[in-house]
Parts: sequence; C-alpha cells; structure tokens
Amino acid sequence: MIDQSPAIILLAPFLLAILLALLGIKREWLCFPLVITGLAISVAASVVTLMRVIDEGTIQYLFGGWEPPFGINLRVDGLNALVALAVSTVSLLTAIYSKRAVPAETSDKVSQFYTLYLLSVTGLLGIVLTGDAFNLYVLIEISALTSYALIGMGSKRATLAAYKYLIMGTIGASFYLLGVGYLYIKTGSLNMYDIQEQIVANDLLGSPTILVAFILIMVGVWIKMAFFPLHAWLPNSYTFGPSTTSTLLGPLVTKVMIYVMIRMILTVFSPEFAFDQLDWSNIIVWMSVIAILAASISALAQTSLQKMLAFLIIAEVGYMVGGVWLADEMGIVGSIYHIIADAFMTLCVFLFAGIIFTKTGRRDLSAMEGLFTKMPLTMVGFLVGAFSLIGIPPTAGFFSKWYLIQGGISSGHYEYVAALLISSLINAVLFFRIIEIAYFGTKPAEGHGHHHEEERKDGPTEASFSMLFPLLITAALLIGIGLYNQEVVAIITDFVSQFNIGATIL
Amino acid sequence: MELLEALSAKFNYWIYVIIMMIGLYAMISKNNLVKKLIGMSIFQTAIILFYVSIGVKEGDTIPILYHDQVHPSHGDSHHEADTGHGEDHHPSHEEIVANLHIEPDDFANPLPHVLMLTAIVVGVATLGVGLALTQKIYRDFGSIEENEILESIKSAK
Amino acid sequence: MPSSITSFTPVLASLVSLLAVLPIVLLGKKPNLREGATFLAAFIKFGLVVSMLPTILAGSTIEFTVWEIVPNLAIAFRVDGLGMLFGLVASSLWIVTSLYSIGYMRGLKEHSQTRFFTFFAISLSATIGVAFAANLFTLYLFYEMLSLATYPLVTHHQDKEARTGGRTYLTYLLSTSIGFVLPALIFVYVKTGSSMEFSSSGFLSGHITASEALILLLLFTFGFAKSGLMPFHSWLPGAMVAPTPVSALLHAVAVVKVGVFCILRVFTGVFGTDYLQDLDIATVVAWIAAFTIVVSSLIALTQDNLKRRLAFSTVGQLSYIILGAALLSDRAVTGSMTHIAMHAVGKITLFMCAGAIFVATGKKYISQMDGLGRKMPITFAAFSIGALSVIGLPPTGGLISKFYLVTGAMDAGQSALLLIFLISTILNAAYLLPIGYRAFFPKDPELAKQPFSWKTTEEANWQCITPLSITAVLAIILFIKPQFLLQLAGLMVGANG
Amino acid sequence: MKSFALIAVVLTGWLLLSAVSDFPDWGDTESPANDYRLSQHYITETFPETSVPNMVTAVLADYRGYDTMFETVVIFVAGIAIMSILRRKPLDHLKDKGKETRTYKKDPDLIIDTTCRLMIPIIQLFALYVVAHGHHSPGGGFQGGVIFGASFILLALSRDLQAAQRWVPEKRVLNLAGIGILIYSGFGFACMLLGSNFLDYEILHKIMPATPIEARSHSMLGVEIGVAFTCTAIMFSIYSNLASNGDMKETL
Repeated sequence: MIDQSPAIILLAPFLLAILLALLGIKREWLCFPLVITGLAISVAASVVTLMRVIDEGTIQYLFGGWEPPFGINLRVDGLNALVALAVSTVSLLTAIYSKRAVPAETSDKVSQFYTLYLLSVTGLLGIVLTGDAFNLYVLIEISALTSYALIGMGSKRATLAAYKYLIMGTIGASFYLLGVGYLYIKTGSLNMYDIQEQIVANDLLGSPTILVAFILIMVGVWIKMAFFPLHAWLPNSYTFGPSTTSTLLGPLVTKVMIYVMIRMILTVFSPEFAFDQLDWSNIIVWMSVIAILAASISALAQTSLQKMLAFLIIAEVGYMVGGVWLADEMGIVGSIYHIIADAFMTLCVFLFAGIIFTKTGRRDLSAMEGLFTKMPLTMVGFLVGAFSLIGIPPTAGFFSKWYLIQGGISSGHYEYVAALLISSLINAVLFFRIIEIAYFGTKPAEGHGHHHEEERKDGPTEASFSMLFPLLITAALLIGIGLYNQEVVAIITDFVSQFNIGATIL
Repeated sequence: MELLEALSAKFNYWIYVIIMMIGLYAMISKNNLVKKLIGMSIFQTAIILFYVSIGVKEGDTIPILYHDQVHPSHGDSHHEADTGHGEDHHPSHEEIVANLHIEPDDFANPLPHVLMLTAIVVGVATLGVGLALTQKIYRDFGSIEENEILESIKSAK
Repeated sequence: MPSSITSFTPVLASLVSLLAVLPIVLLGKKPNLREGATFLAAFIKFGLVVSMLPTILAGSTIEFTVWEIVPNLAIAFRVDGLGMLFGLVASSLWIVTSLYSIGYMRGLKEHSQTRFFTFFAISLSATIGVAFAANLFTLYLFYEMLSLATYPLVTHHQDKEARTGGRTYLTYLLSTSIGFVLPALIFVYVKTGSSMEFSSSGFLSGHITASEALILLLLFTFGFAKSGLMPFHSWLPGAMVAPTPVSALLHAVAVVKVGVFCILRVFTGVFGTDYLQDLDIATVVAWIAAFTIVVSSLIALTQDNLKRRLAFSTVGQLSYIILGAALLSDRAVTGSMTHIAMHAVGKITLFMCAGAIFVATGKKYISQMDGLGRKMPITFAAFSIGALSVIGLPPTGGLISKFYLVTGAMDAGQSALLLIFLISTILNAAYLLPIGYRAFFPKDPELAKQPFSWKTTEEANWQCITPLSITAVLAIILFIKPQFLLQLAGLMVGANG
Repeated sequence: MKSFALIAVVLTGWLLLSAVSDFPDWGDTESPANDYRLSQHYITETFPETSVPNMVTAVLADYRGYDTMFETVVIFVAGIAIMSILRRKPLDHLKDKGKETRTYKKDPDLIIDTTCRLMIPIIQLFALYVVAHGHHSPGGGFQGGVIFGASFILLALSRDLQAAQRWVPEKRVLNLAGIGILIYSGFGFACMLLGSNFLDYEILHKIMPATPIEARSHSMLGVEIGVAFTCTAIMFSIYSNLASNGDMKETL
C-alpha cells in the first residue's frame, strides 16, 4: 500500500467527496466527519510521500500502468511533495474551522458545500502532483469551477465577484491550454519531462512557437495567481465569499499557481531557456516590485479586514514571482520556502478574520475592539500570524524574507530588496493598526484612562474550540517551520540545485 | 504569392486566431453578462479548432480500425464456409494481432480528439456555471448590464 | 588570544527572567508572591552574571551555541568584557528597579500590574541576551524581541497619550531595524558568508569595498535607533508616557543602552577599530554624534516637564558613548564603555527621583518644584548626586568616563571635538543643577523663610526612596572604585590595542 | 474599456499569429505531433494492447483514463455548482409529490405530446447503443449520456418540468451522478485493492472472465457506462435548474 501513497493523497478526498455527495444530502451530521477523514488520510499520505521522497528521491506513479508519455503519471520530487503536504494540511485545518462556520453561513447547502470543498482540494492536490501538462489543465479547471461555486454561495456581491473570477479564470486557463497546445504542436508530447526532452532533442529552444507557448503559459498562470496588473478578480472574491471559502482559497490557490509557474520554468522550459536565453529577469522583477508596492499600498487603503488580507495576498504573490525571476538559486529556494510559509501565514490571518466575522458578523477593523481582554487566545494566534507576515523572528515569515532578500542581494536586484522591506514595514503598519484597536479600543480615554485596578467588565468570551484549535495549531506550525527552516530548505535546495541556476548556495 | 501559399497551408490556424480574438473581444468589452459568456464559448471553441487541426493528416480517416482489420475471419468467411468450420471459428486476440498491420498515416491522430473531448466538457461546465451565476446576479440586482449593476452597488453604499 | 570556556550559564542568565514569566502570570492574583517571584529572578540573574565575572576578569570568554538556525548562522552566546560590563549594569539595576517599581505601581494603584511585571521580565531577558550575544544575528533577534516586549510597557496606561507614544516608539524602532539593520545584516551575511561572530579584529575587512563599508556603517549606526542618535531620537521623549519605572530602567538603562551597546559591538566587533581607522569613515558618525550632543542639550534646556528634560539629556549622553566609539582611540573606546555604566547609574537615579516626586506630590513640572527640596530632602539629595554624575563632576563616577572620553579625543587628535565636550558639559550643568538648587534654595521668599525640620518632610513610600538612595550611593562608589569597570573595558580595547 | 479590449485583442492576436509561420502545414503527416511516437503508439498499439479498435475511446478511457475520470468530475461539479448557486431553500415542494397529485401547468398539445411519446424511447435506445458500442464505433459515455439526458429535456419541453421531474427528481439526479463517478473510480479502486495501480485494468482479469487484455476493453465499457450515468443526470439537472431558476417549479 505504501507505494500507492502519491495517488492516495488526492484520491482520498476525491472518494470521500463522492461518498459525501451520495450520503450527505439527507444526513447532514455525516458531512463533517467524512470531510475530516478524507483530508486526514490525505495529510497522512503526503507525510509518507514526503518521507519516501527524502530517502528514495523522485517517485513516479503510473496511472493505468502506462509508461509516460503514453499514460498519465504522478511525478513527486522534493518540490511538490512539500507543497502537497502544505496544501493538504491547510485544507484539513480549514475544514476543522468550518465545523461551525459552514452551517452558519451556507445553511441547507452543507453537503453541496463540502462536496465542492473536497473536490476543490482534490483539484489543487492534483495540480501539484501531476506530471502531465494537459492533466494539469483539467485539474486547474476542477479547482476553478469549484471555487466559482464556493464563492458564489456567498452574499450578493459574492455572486458578481464569482462571475468576474469565472471570466478571468477562464481566460487564464484557456491561455494555459493554448500554451500546452503550442508545445504539443512542436513536440508531439504532453508529459512535462518528455516535452523537455523533446525540446532539447530537436533543439527547439530557438523556435518562436516555444517562445509563444512560454508567454501564453506564463500569462495564463499569472492571471490565475492574481499577479498585480491581472489581479482584479481576487479582492472581492475573497472578501464577500463565505469565510470558509476565503480561508481555503486565500492561502492555497495563488500558491499552487506559483508552484505551477516554478514547475513550468524549471521542468518544462528549463532555466536556461527562461533565464539565460530570454533575459527578462529585470523586467519581471521590476513588475513584481511594482506589484508588491501597489498591492501593499492599496491594502493600506482598506477598511475591511478580509479585503486588506486579500491585497496582502497579491503583494505576497509579487514576492514569490519576483523571487523566482531573480534567476538566482537562493531566490528560487526562498520563493519555494515562501510558498509554504505564506500558505500558513495567510491561513492564520484568514482564520482570525473568519473567527471575528462569525463572532461579530462584521468585516470592518473596528470589530477588533478590546479583543485582547475578550479573546486572548485568539489574539495570540493572530499575533503570530501578523508577526510572520511582518517578518519578525522566529516566525516562518522572517526566514522566508531572509532567503528572498539574500537572493535579491546575491543577484544584485536591490530594488527587489527595497520593495520587500517597504512592504514588510507597510504590513507592520497594517497589523499594528489592528493591534492598537484591539489593545486601546477605537477611542481610548483622555488622560490616564484606566488608572486604577479595574475588574474586567466582561471576562474572556473565546471562540468555540473548533475555531480556536486550527488557529493555534497554525500559529504553532508557523513558529515550527521558522525554527526548523533549515530542514525544509535542505529539501528544497536538493531539488533546486539539480538545475544549477545562477550563484551557488552558501 | 508565397504569402498566399503560407495562408493556404496554415489557413485554419489563421482562422482559429481570428475566431478566438472575436471571442476575447466580446469577453472583455461587452457590457452584457450573457454576451460575455457567449464570447467565452466562442473563445473556447476556437481552441478546439486549433487542437483538432493539429491532428489532421492528408487523406486520413477517423482513428478507428477498419472492421475487417479487427475481424479478419468475417472478412473472408464466404470461401471458408464450405470447409465447414468457418462459422464458429473465432480467431483469438493474439492471432488477430499477429497478422494485423496498421499504416499510421491512414488514421488521424487520436490524441487531439481525446483532449478536445475534455475541453468541450470543460466548456459546457463553465458555460453552465456562468449562466447560473448570471441568473443569480439578475435575481439579486435586477439587471445583467454590468454598468447598471455597478451603479446599484454604488447607490447601495 | 584569550581562552574560551563552554558553559550554559550565559544562556541561563538570559533565560531566567523569561522563565520567571510563568510564576508571575500564575501568581497574578497574589501580588506579594508575584513580586517575590520577580525578586527571586532578579537576584538569581544578578548572581549568575556575577558568577561569571572572575572568569572574564581573568581574560577568558564564556561561550555557548544554542543551535544553528540558518545555514552556518547560529543562536550563540558569548560573554566578553563589554558584554559582562553591560550585563552587570542591567542585572544589578533590575533588582533596584523591581523594588522601586513595586513601590511606584502600588503607590499609584496602577491597573494590570501582572502584565507590567511579565513584560518587564521579558525585556530583561532580551537585554541580557543582547549583552551576551555572540554574533550579529543573535544580537538582532534579541534586539527585535526587546522592541516588541517593551511596547506594552510604554503603552501601559492604554490612553490616547500612550497610544501616540507607543506609535512613535514602534514606528521608529521597527522601521529602522527592519529597514536598515536587516538588509545590512543579510548583506554582510551574503558578502562574508561567515557566521558573523564578533571578533576584536572584525570580520568585514577584505570582503567589502570602502563605499559599501561606509553605507553599512551608516545603516548600522542609524539602524540601531534605540541609541537615540539624531534624527531618529524622537521616540525617546515620546516613550516618556510610560510609567516612571519603565522610563527609569528601559530608557536610562536597558533599551537605550542596548542601542549604544549594539553600535559599540558593530564598531569593535564587526568592523574592528583598526579596519575603521584604515577606512577613516568613523569621523562621519563622530560628527553626527557631536551634533546630537549639542542640539539635544539645547532642547533639554527648554523643557519644563522633568521627565522630558531627562529624556533629552539621555539622548545627549548616549551620543557621548557613540562619539567615544567613533573616536576609535583606545582611551576613547574605554571611556564610552565605562560611560554606559556611569551614565546608567546616574540617570536611573534622576528618573527614580522624578518618579518619587510624582508619587509623593503628583508634580511633573520643574517650575512646580520650587522649594520642594525642603519637603523631600533625601530625594533631592539623591537627585543632585545623580545630576553631578551625569554632568561628570566629582565625587561621582561620571567624572571617570568623561575623563577617558576627553583624553581619548586628544589621542585621536580631534581637538574640534574637545570643544564639543566642553560646551556640552556646560549645557548639562545648565539644565540639571538649577533643579536641585531651586529645590533647596527657592526663589520664593515665603518658602525660603520656613525653617527646615525632618518633621515636615513628605517623602514617597520607602520602596521608592531606598532604591534611589542606593543608586546615588553607587554613583559615588563608582567614583572611588571604577577599577573593575576599566579592567573589563580594557579587555576589549586591549585585545586590539 | 472598448479601446483597451481592442489593444489587448490585437496584441494577443499578433502574438498568436507570430508563431503560426513556424507551425507545420495543415494535414502534414510528418508534423511532430503526428509523427511522434506518442500518436504512432496510440494508432498502432492500441488494439494489440487493449483489443479496442476505437483508438479515441481507448486513449480516453484507458491511456488517459485518469484525465477522463476528472472530466466526469468536472461535469459533476458543474451540476452541483449550478444547483448550489441557484438554490434558495430546500425543495420541500418536491418531497410531497406523489403520482396522483401531479398537475400539468398547461394541458399538453396533442401532436407534440404524441410525437415525443414516440420519439423519446427511440432516442433513449439509441443513447444506450452509443454508450454500449462506444469502443467499437464512434460514441462513448459522454455522447451517449448527453443523448440520454436530451431525451429527458425533450420530455420536460414537451410537457413541463414536473413531468420530467417524476422520472428524474432532484435526489435521483444527484445519486445517479454520484453513482456514475463511483462506478468509474470503483474500477480504479478495485485495481488498487487487487494490488495494482489506480485504473490499471489489466489486474481485473482476476475477477472477470477475461484475459488481461480483454479485461481492459471490458473495463472501458464499464467506465463508459459510469460516465454515461453522470452525463445523463447532470445534463438534465443543468437544464432543469437553469430553466427553472433553481427552484424546480415551472420553467421560465
């Protein structure tokens, strides 16, 4: 059974989704346990797979027993084993959170919601694991369709946002599909590794078709990951959808798409092509710099917590795209580490936002008033997430910034370093604004306000355990990933170093 | 002249691009949500045209083996009849494969068709979801004209 | 090369107050036990630090590596002369301040005292962590930790004023540390690839160009904005909204001294004085410091709020230390190191006096303190001693460090800077002495006529008076017996002298 | 917006066209896509390896069966998505609907009604043929399923939604769709349980009366049937939801 582990990662949630669709309609109580089971299995499987990858190296899983390129295969190496683990863990934690939130927000659609939820996760995991370029497209569409629906279940505005997302998403996905077509017409193959071999064999690196294919795929993926000028769909979708939806999609979708970009650059087109032959690093790094700054500044302008976080996601996307296009080994390692770190940071703050929303039913910042006394534990969780986004040691965010900046310096892109620092300062402003509101209240007393030993008027009214638990776990994970960053980075470095890009790692 | 050559040799690639751009233009510029969706399906159909064009070969046929390739016995049963054991003689798979020879250029490339079956399905699904969203939007905002909807949102604020 | 001993003591010395957080929080409901825990921790910490003193004086260092966190970059502790000097100051003064803060907090019935003592303990761990950090990375970690841990203390009152104060505080400290120090840190890491261990000869030379060196130097000097170097000083007066014990410990000892300590480390441990002399870039910093000294002293003159005046005097005094470091001559460096201790003792006395006055009479403004000395003789006696020490007059320790600084300036041949020392000393006298004088010999004839008698005194409660008398005495002792401080400082400069 | 769209379109078009000259000619048998071992293998080896003469079906349901499974899921998702987007409240009015209490919105037109009566069974029969014969002649699960679904849509058009609902009510639709995918993935999981990879049909000869190679073709039929189930159900559900604005009462 152990050698089935890569497939189980995504087949477990898939199977459970179908069972849930069949059994869950009449028996609502069944939904939650089924979801948890499926995702728990998936997490376990991804841990096993990661272990196997660490000691066996790359794992192949052939569907239908057909050798690639004839059949479709899962190809798991250090990169996607890590990302898959992150994806499954995040979705499990979100699922735990959703226990109370889903019945509250999407009443009498619980079973449909969870079916879509599981299928969405399946899609994301499939994207991460597959070794076949076309199969990737199918799974992109699955995760996209499910997310349209998951968002569309929200309020009035959510429907509109979902529609916009649908249009943009379809353009993105179609561009990707076209890109694959352009690759196919020149190489006649669909398997990522085989495509690479064909490109090398018939030395196609010079051919305009491959170039156009590359552009198409990049643009498609950028639309999907909301890279700055193409981000219009994201903020509203994550603001007005059900809180569980944004908690699931916020951390994952963009990160997975960044994974796709890295995979395409490194595996399909090869770094020589992307970085050396077409020397676009400067342009794209500058684009990402603009992305980071613009997104951070517009985050400052937001009064709604969810929307602010949505813009932060866009800024983080800028980090990672820039990091990859530094065309420097350290930069790529940093971006990959940031994929994982950022998945959990974003999860952490979105969980917080969700908790606040379900507790107070409000999205504006003033809803945080006096939370330090009301919900101390929740605030602890939030603080860790916030510090991580700001980049304060020893949270994971600090180290991902560390590696990214290191890459920026060693590749001489100081504008990128500057952007990174400015945005983390802006994050500091954003989050300390929230902390101030939570600590002082919106209008603190003139003069020495509480100058005497006061009894707390209202004791702590913490969120329910099912919401608090994932938050605190995430916080713990953030610190864990931070302290043990070397282990993670070691795996990533093993993967990246085989491409010997730019400067060698210190 | 060469240009004409080039056009005629690759004309359906040109056509696919043109169709696709029509669709894309509709998706971006149209104000009516349903028209956007129509543009979207034009857009996706163009991609299907592109893929299917890849798989075509001069003078090929659909990628299904001929009946007598697969059932040779039936092919020449009439003069096997008098030998008496023709009716129930059914050659095993191995026998058939043994004297089966296929000329790849006779058959169109099956792969693009398979891929496009997927693309069609995805197109249908997306269109369906898009229409559903449009209906809900109409239900909520009483209009499917983008500008009117945005107006109503502004006025609501 | 001095021998080095591996021992867990420095880590423990830093951790002990962090561990104390647990009992403090748990005993939150029982104030006496809670304060007991604080004291215990304080004494243990001091004991641990002192226990290491002989080894250090013997000329060897104590090291411990906790664990490597980024490739070949570890959280590591290392106690040397400078670290020991600072560690001694911080840990000893913590004891005094704890006693004082108990008096103060209870005297004013402050709210949520548990939170106060908790974060107080955390900041002390961070301070000792900075003192004993073995490399730039560890230093940075504890530096950030201190910034965040002190925020709840500064904003303790949770009112509008506190919010504005806290805002400026964090804005300045975080923006400088993230904006300047972090990139400089990573730049150094990338360029040298070394573990950034402090060494008396520095580890930068040969890895970077002169212009890069200048940029790095400025990034570091301004980055550690806790040193209150202008133009990044205005957080310090802003942070005076904090309760006085916080101002006393954090803004006379822990926070600001951490700032200058970091800068000293960068000068002596990262660049190495020799390398800086070769590059000849330190004078830039020297002049910035000189500028800060004069300007801040002038501002101090205009302040009527006692705590603000002290704050600005602190800004000036800190720049003495930076200036001394920037002069690069052995005596000057020795002077600036000892000045950390001298100024700490003097300034904490002054702050505690300010607090005591506030507790007893609720008066904040110097103009109100006319003739107050007759009501609070002990307090104002202590105040005058502290003032003398800060100005640098006998019979107080301030003189010693000032002496070394001035002679150091001569060695460095910076006669222009001598002038600065002269002017600033006069200014110091001008803004500090009158307070004490007016308190005892009021302008107002009515007050002057009243005969003085111990009956009519209205001192603050004993928890407030004891510590400030202790520190005042300490200031005098340091004048009589400064040897061991000088010895510790000598260990550092001797190494590269 | 218009001008922006124009610019975007022109740029994209130019980009796409810029590569066209690099393409192999249309219908070129030597083009990489047609000449590469991948398509060669599919054409020449499909029958020997799977004993299915219809290469498209073989590639669809076996070589790239994993893809196709998720294709089915896409349809399934679309169904559920539309349902959950449009649905306002649980469909109580469908629960208490017995045969006797069925009332037509309008009395059916005689000609239309009779024609449809005659046609619908034939359509359904043809759909079954398309499914069952999918791996020998053009056809397969999707096509057959869609035709089958169309028959119900025709019913709904000729009478009204209620009439069609009697045959395939909401709940049954979901079950059919789910079961369809369950059948498909069931074959896959069966292979896993027998100790082979997911969807590796060959192993199934242990539990079906066939040689390993025939096992492949039989299993393909099986999965096609599964696909047909899902398609049928979802096609109708999409129609009925969109047509009735989600609350399954009278059509628009």
